[in-house]
Amino acid sequence: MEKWQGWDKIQYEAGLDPHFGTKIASIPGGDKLLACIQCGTCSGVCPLSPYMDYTPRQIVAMIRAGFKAEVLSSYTTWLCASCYSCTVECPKEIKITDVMYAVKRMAIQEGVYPKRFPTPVLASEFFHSVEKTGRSTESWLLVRMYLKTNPFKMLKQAMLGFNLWRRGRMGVGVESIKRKDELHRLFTAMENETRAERRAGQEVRP
Amino acid sequence: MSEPTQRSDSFEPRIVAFFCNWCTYTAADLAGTARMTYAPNARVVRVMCSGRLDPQFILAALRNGADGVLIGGCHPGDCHYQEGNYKALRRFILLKRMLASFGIEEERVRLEWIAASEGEKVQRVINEMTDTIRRLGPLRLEPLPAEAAEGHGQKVAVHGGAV
Amino acid sequence: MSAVNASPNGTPKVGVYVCHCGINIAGVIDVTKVVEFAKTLPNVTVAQEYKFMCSDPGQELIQKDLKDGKIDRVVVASCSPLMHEPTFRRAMAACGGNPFLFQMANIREHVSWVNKEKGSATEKAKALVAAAVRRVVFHKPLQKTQVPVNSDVLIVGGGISGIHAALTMADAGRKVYLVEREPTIGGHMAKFDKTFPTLDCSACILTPKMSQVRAHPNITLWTYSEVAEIEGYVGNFKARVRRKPKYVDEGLCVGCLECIEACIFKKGKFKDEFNVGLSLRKPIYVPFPQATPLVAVIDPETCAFFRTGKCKQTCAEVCERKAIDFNQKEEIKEINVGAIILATGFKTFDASRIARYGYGKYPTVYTSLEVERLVNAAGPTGGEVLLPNGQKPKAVGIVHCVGSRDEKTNRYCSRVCCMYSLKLAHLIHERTGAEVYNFYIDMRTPGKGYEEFYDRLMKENVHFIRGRVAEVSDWAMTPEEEGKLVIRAEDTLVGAVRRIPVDMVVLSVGLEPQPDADEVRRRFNISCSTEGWFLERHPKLAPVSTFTDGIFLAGACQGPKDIPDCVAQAGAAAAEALAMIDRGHVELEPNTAFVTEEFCSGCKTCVPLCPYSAISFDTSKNKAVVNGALCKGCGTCVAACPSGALQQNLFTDEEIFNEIEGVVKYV
Amino acid sequence: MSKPKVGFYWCASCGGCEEAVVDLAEGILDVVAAVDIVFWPVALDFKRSDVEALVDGELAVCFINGAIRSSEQCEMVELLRRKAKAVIAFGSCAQLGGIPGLANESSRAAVMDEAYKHAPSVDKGNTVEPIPHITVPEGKLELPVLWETVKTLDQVIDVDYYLPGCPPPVELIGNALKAILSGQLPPKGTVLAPDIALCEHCDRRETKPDKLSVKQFKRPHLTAVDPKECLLAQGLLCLGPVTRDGCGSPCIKANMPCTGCLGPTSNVRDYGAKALSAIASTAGANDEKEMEKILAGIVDPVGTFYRYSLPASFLHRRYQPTARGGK
Amino acid sequence: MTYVYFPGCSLTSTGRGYHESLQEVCRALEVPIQELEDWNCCGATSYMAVDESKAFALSARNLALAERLGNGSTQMMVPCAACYLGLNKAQHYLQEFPAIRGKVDKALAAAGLAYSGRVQIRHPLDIFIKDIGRDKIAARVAKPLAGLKVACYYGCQLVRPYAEFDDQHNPTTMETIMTVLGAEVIDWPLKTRCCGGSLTGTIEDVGLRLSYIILTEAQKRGADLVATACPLCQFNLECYQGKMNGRFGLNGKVPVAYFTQLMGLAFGLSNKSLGLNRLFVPLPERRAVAAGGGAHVRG
Repeated sequence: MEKWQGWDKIQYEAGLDPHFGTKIASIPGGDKLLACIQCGTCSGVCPLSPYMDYTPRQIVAMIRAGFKAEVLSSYTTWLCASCYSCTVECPKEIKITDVMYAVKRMAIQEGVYPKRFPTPVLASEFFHSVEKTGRSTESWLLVRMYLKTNPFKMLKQAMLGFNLWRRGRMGVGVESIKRKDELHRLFTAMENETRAERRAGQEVRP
Repeated sequence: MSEPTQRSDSFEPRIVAFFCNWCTYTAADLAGTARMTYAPNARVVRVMCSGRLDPQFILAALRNGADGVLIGGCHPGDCHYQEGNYKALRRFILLKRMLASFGIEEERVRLEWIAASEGEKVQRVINEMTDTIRRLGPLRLEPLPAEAAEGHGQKVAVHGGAV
Repeated sequence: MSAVNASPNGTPKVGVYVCHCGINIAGVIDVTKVVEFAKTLPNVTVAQEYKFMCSDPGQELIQKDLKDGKIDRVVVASCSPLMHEPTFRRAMAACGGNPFLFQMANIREHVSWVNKEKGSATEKAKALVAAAVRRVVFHKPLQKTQVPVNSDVLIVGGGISGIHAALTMADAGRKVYLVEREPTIGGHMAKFDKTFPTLDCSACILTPKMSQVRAHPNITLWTYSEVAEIEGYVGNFKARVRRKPKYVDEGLCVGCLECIEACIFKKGKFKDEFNVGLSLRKPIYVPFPQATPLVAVIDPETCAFFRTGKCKQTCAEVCERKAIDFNQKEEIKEINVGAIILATGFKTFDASRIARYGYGKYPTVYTSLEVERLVNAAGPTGGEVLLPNGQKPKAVGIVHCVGSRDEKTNRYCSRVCCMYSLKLAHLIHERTGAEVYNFYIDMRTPGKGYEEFYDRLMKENVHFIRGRVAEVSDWAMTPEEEGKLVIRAEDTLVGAVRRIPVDMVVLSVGLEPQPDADEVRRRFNISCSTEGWFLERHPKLAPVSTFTDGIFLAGACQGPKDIPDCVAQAGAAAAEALAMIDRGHVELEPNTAFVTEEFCSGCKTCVPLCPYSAISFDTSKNKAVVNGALCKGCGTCVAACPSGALQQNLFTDEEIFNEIEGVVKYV
Repeated sequence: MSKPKVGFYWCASCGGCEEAVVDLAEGILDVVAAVDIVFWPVALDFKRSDVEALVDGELAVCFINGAIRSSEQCEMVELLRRKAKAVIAFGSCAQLGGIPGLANESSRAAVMDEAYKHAPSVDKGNTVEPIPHITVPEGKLELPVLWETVKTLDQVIDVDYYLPGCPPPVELIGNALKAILSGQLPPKGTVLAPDIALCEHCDRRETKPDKLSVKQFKRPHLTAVDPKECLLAQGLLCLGPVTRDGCGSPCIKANMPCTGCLGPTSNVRDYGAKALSAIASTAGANDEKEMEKILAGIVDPVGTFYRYSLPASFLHRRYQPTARGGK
Repeated sequence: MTYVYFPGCSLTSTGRGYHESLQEVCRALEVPIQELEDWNCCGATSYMAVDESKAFALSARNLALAERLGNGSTQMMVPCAACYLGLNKAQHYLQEFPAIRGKVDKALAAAGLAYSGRVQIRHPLDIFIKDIGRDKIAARVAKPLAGLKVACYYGCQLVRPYAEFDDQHNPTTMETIMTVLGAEVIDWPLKTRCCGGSLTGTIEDVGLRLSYIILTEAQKRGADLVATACPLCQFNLECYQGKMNGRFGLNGKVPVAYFTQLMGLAFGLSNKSLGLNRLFVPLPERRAVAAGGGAHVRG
C-alpha cells in the first residue's frame, strides 16, 4: 500500500482500454453498469470503503472510462467482502458485487492483482482445494494462505488454531467428497464449454 | 411482384400485428420515440379497437403468408371503447381452440394487452414472438387449390401464390 | 389483381410521397428504393420523396399533383398518423380533394426509429407502403360530422392549476364547474410558506385567487366533491358529481368558527390533515384560516355524535344561522359540459418506503412537506423550526432525491426537489442559524432565477455535498455523534465517505401520481404513462391534450411541475378548451359504422355489442340502425356482423383485407 | 331450334343432390320437356365416351354436385368443363366442400388407415389397400387416385354459378332452371340464392331478444327445445345469422338449429371464422374464466363452424407441420 | 416432509456448534432432516472470484443431488449464510440467464446429473417461522430465557440479496424466535452490517475493525449476548475478541451464540449436545438465565 501517488495525474487516451467497460458490462445483467449516475450510494453503504484505495463508485467510473490497469491492480476489489449492500441499494440496480467479482476474475486471469496480498491468494487456494476434493478444509486453507503470503503471521495465529482444535472446531484431516470423479467430469465439461464459447468468440466475459 | 430480400441461411418470420389505435399503436409509437430497437419482423395494421378484429383477418393473414399474428389491445378495464377488448378476448379464446384443431401451434397467434405507456412491452413482445416463431419455423400452409385456378369462384379470391 | 379492379371509382390514381424526415427516416431507410418500389405498385401514378413532407413545400407537392389531376388519392409514408394525419388531410381538403382518400404509412416510429439495420428497415417500409397503397384504393370520400359544443366546462382539482384554469375560463365568460375533493381549494400550494426562487409568500399570492374563485359569478365551486361518472364525448359530456356531506350548510355558514370553539372537544385531538399530522384538530374544523369556501366541516369518523349517537351537539346550539345539519346526505349533481380540464395534482413520495432513511423511526426525520408546515408562519409552530423536544436544531441535513431517480421507487427526476430543498435550506438557516447540509446527486436548477438562487445559497454558506445519502442512523462512532442522527454518504467530489451528525433530517420527497390516478384516468377514459402520470397527446405538440378529445390536462397530474409551470399549463389547457368551445362545434372522425340494409337479416348480433347504445333495431324494417352521432367507431359490431352488412368507414373489411395482403405480400 | 343440351354429374357426394333434382316432382317433366339431357349417370345410361363425343361447348349447362377428391372426378369435371358453356356447382359439396370436406381435418394417410385398417368391418388379419395400378392377365388396370385433400369444384375448374345447400332447396333449383331456360342469368360467379342471412325470414325472429347474451351453449340432444323461441336465445348454436337464406328453414321448423349448409352471404370470405366471431361475441361474460367456461360449451369448433365449408376456408385443411420446410 | 440438510464446509469445522445445535433443535421440534449425501462446496464467495461458471456448476451439483431426493419439491435446509447465498445465486442465475443454464445443464449431463430448478433453498430461520410456527416453538420452551438481552445479528449474506423470507433492511425473524424463547431483544441498526467476512483471516486489521464495530454497538445497547445465524459471523465475532481488546479496546467479553443454541437452551437441552462447550466466551450462567428475573451475568 505504499502508493504515494495513484497514477500520473494526466491520463492519455492511449493509456486506456476503451473496451474495458463494455467487457465488464457483458457479465450477466451487467449492462446496467453503463447507467451509473455516480451518486456514491455504493461507497456510502459499503462497510469497507474507508479502507479501499478507490471507493466502489470510483471503480465503476474508472471501469467505464477504461482505466483497466488501475482497476485490476487496485486493492478495492480485494477488500470487497461480498456483503451485497451496494447491489441492494444501488438506485440503478447495478450488480456492483458481481462487477467486483468480474474484476477479480480478470485480475487473476491476467495475473495483475496485488502480489502477496492475502485475499487473492486465499481465493485461489480455496479454488484449488475445492477443485481437488470438492470441499474446503478451513485449517489447511489458512495454513497454505499464510505460507504464501506472510509465514510469520501463521505463528501469530497458532494460538487461535490451538484453541479451535481444543474445542473440536478445527480438524487436521482433509475434507473430501466421495464421488470426486463425478465432480471432475462436471468440471471438465464446464471447462470445455467455456473453451468452446471462447473459441466461438461469444465469451467476452472476464 | 417484389419479395423481401431474405437471407438464405436464416428464416425471418413475418408477423402481422393488429394494434388498437389508443393503447398498443400508441405504445408502438412510444417505442419509436424512445428509439427502442426491436425485430423488424412485425408489421402493424392499425384498427381503432381490438374489438374490430374479425377472426377472418387473422386467418387471412396466415393464408397470405404470415408466420404469426399478434393482437394488441388495451388492458382489461382500460378499453377506449369500454369493452371492445373483452369482445376481442371472447373471439380469441374460441379462435385459439379452433386453430389448435387445425394443428397450428398456439404460439403463432398471440393476444397481448399493451397500454399506451408500455413501449417496452411492444419491444419485448415483438422480440419474444419473433424468436418463438423463428424457433417454430415458417408456417408453410399449402397453397390453396383455388390459387391454381385463380380468378374463378364466387368467393372473393385469396390472391397470390405461395410465399 | 381482382382487388384493384374492384376499386369503386374507376381506375384510382395513387400518389405516394415518402418523407426523409431529415435523417430520422432517411438515415435508416433507403428512401429512394422505397420510392422506386412504390412506382411499381398497381395504381400508383406518382411516387416521390421529399425531405420534410409535413412542411409547406412538402404539402404543396401533394396539392399540385392533386390539382393537376395526376392523382386522386394519397399515401404519405412518414411518421405516425397520430402525429400528422390531420396535417395531410387538411392539405388535401385545402385544394378540393377529399381528405379521407388518404392513408399514412408509419415508417418513422414503427420502422426507422426502432431499427438499426438498413436492409430490413427498407423492406419493412416497403411493406407498409404497399399495404397503404392497396388499402387507399378502397377508400371512399367521406365527410366529417359536426356536433355542437356545450360551452360549459368542468375542472377537476382545485389546486393552483385548477384555480388558474377556472379563472381563465370564467373570465372569458364560460360557465365553470370547479370540483375539489378536499373541503377547501388551494391544494399543495396553500401549505407552502414561501415560493422559490423569489421567496414570495405563497399565501399572499394564492389566497386572492382563491377568493376570486369563490366570488366569480361564472364559477360553481364544489368542494368536498368528486366526479363519479363521465358519459358522452367531446363537446357533450355528462358528468355526475358526488358531493359528500359537510354536515354544515354552505349557504348558511358564514365562517364565524363559533361552532369549532363550542365543540365538546376542548382541544384538538385528531391528526390535522392540512398540517400533515403535525398538529391536532377537532371533529368540526376548517382546514386553515383562509380556507375557501370558509365553511366548517364535520368529520363523521371522529365526531362523537356520529360515533356514539350521544353528543350534546354544542356546535349546532351555538350556530345562530342553524347551519349545522347532522342529517345532510350525499348529493349527486348532474351537469353537462363541453370540455373537461383535469388538474388533480400529485402526492408526495412516502418516505417510509426507504427504510434506510429512518422516517417513522426517528422522530427528528421529517419530510419536506412537513418542514413546509414547520416554517410556515400559519403552521403548527408559528413558523419556528422546532424539534419535538422544543429546541432549535443546530445542524440539519437535507436529503435530496428521496424516492426519485431510483429504479426501485421512481425512475424519474421529480424536478422540483432541488429548488424546494434550496428554499427550505434558506428558510431553516435563516430561522435557526443551523448548519445546513444538502446531499444531492446532481443540482438541477433550470429556470428563471433558479441558478442564481443556488448561487445565493452557496454564498449563505449552506453546505453542498455531492453524494446520495446511504443511511440515516443513530449509531455513533465518535463522541460528537452520540445522541445525534448520523448521515452517511460519499462526498463524491472528495472521494471519501463522510459521516455527518445532525439534529434534524429533511427528506426531500419526490412527486408521485395521486394514489387513485389509475381509477381517475379510467373514469375519464384517458391514458397514463408508465409512471402513472396522465398521458398527454403529444409531449411537444399537444402537451395539454389527451387522447380523448375534449379532455385537457393542467398541472402536476401530467408530471412533476413547479408552480410557474403549473400555472402556464393551466393557462394553456384553458386556452385549448376555449378554442374548442368558441368554435361552437367539433368535427367527429367519420370512422363510424354503417349498415347496408340490403344485407342485414335483422339477426341483432350487433345490438348488444355497442357500448354506446348506438345500434338500435328497427322492428318495422327488421334492420339494425346505427346512430352515427352516438357511434364512436370502435368497429366491434362490424367484426361480429355475421353477414357483413355492417361496415366501418375507413376500416371496411375490404380495406383491412387489402392492408393485410399488403403487409405480408407487399405487392 | 334444338333444345339446349344439359348434363348432370356427381363427384364426392351422398346422392342427396340427385334426389333433390328428382324432388322437383312434376316440375322435372317440364325440365325434361324443355331440355335435352345428354348425360346423367345416376338416372340414365350414358357413357363417358358419349360426353367425349360432344363438341366443346355443346352442353348449354352442366350441373355438378359433390366435392372433388379423386383423379377420376377431376378428369370428369375437366372434361365436362370443356363440353359445357356453363357449369353450376350444385350443392354444398361442390360449392364449399360439404360434409366430405371435413376429411380435410385428417391427412389422406389417416383416412386410408381408418378405412382399410381400423374400421370395425375390416378383417384385421388380412387388410388390403387399393393401389392405383395393377397388371392382371387381362391387362393393366387403373384405379382413381385419392387426393391428399378434398377440394371444392371451383378449386379444380372454372365455375359459373353456384346452387347452395345440402341439398339445394327445390325452389332454388327451379328458379335456377327457369333463369337458364329464359337466358336471364346474373353475372358469372353468382350464388343462385338470396344474398341475405336466414334470420331475415325466420319464424322465430320476433322472439330473439334485442340484447342477446348467451350464458351457456347447449346441445340440442341434451336439452328440451322450445318450438317457438329463437334457438340462439335458448343457447342452441343456430347458425342462421351467418347462413344464406333460401332454404325456407326446414331444420328450424323441425326444432333443430341451422347448421349452415347454404354457406355464407357474399360479404363473408370465410364462413367458419365469421360464424365463430358472431357466436363468440354473444357469449355473455367479461371475465376471462367465465368466457372460457361459456365457450367450452362449443365442443368442436371446426366441425361446428366449418361443417360444410372446410375446403373453401382460408386454411383449407388441417395444417401439416410435416409439410413445413426450411427448418 | 423431510428437509434435505446441506451443512456446508464450515459446519464441519469452526461452525460445528451450529451443526450440532441445529440437529438437536430439529429433533426437538420434530422437523425431519436428512443430510444431503455427498454434498460438495457450495461455490461461495472466494470461489466466485476465480471462476464464476464453475461456481454455478458446484452449486448445481448440490441442487441436482437434492432434487433427486424430493418428489418434485425438495426443500433444502441451508444454515450457513454463505452457502445460502451461493446456492440461491446459482438458482437465480440459472433461471435468469439461459446461456448459463445451457452450459450448466451440459456439464451436469456429463456427470450423469440433471437439475430442473425445483429445489427450494430455505434457511432454518425461514423454516422455523414459516413452516413450524411460533406456537410450536413456544410449546417446546421448558426453560425460558427470561431476562436475557439478545442482540440478533443476521450478518450480510443471509438477507442480501436473495432472501425473501425477511426484510432486507430490518429483518425480524430471529427476534421473533428469541421473544418466543422468553428473551428480550434489543433494537439496533447493525444487524445486517458486514462482520468482515473472510477479511478477518486475510487483512486482519480491517476484518477485526468491522467485527469490533458490531460488538461495541451491541454492548452499548445493553445486549448480554449476540445471537447469530452464520458460522463465519460467529467465528469472527467470538474468536478474535482477545485481539479486539488489545487493538481497539473492546470492553470485556461478549458471548456470541448460534440462535439454534439458544433455542436448545430454552428447550432444556444439554449444553454438550448443543455444542456450547465449543464456545470461546461462555454464555451467561444457565442457572441465572433459567431463574429469570433479570439476574443476567455478563461474561
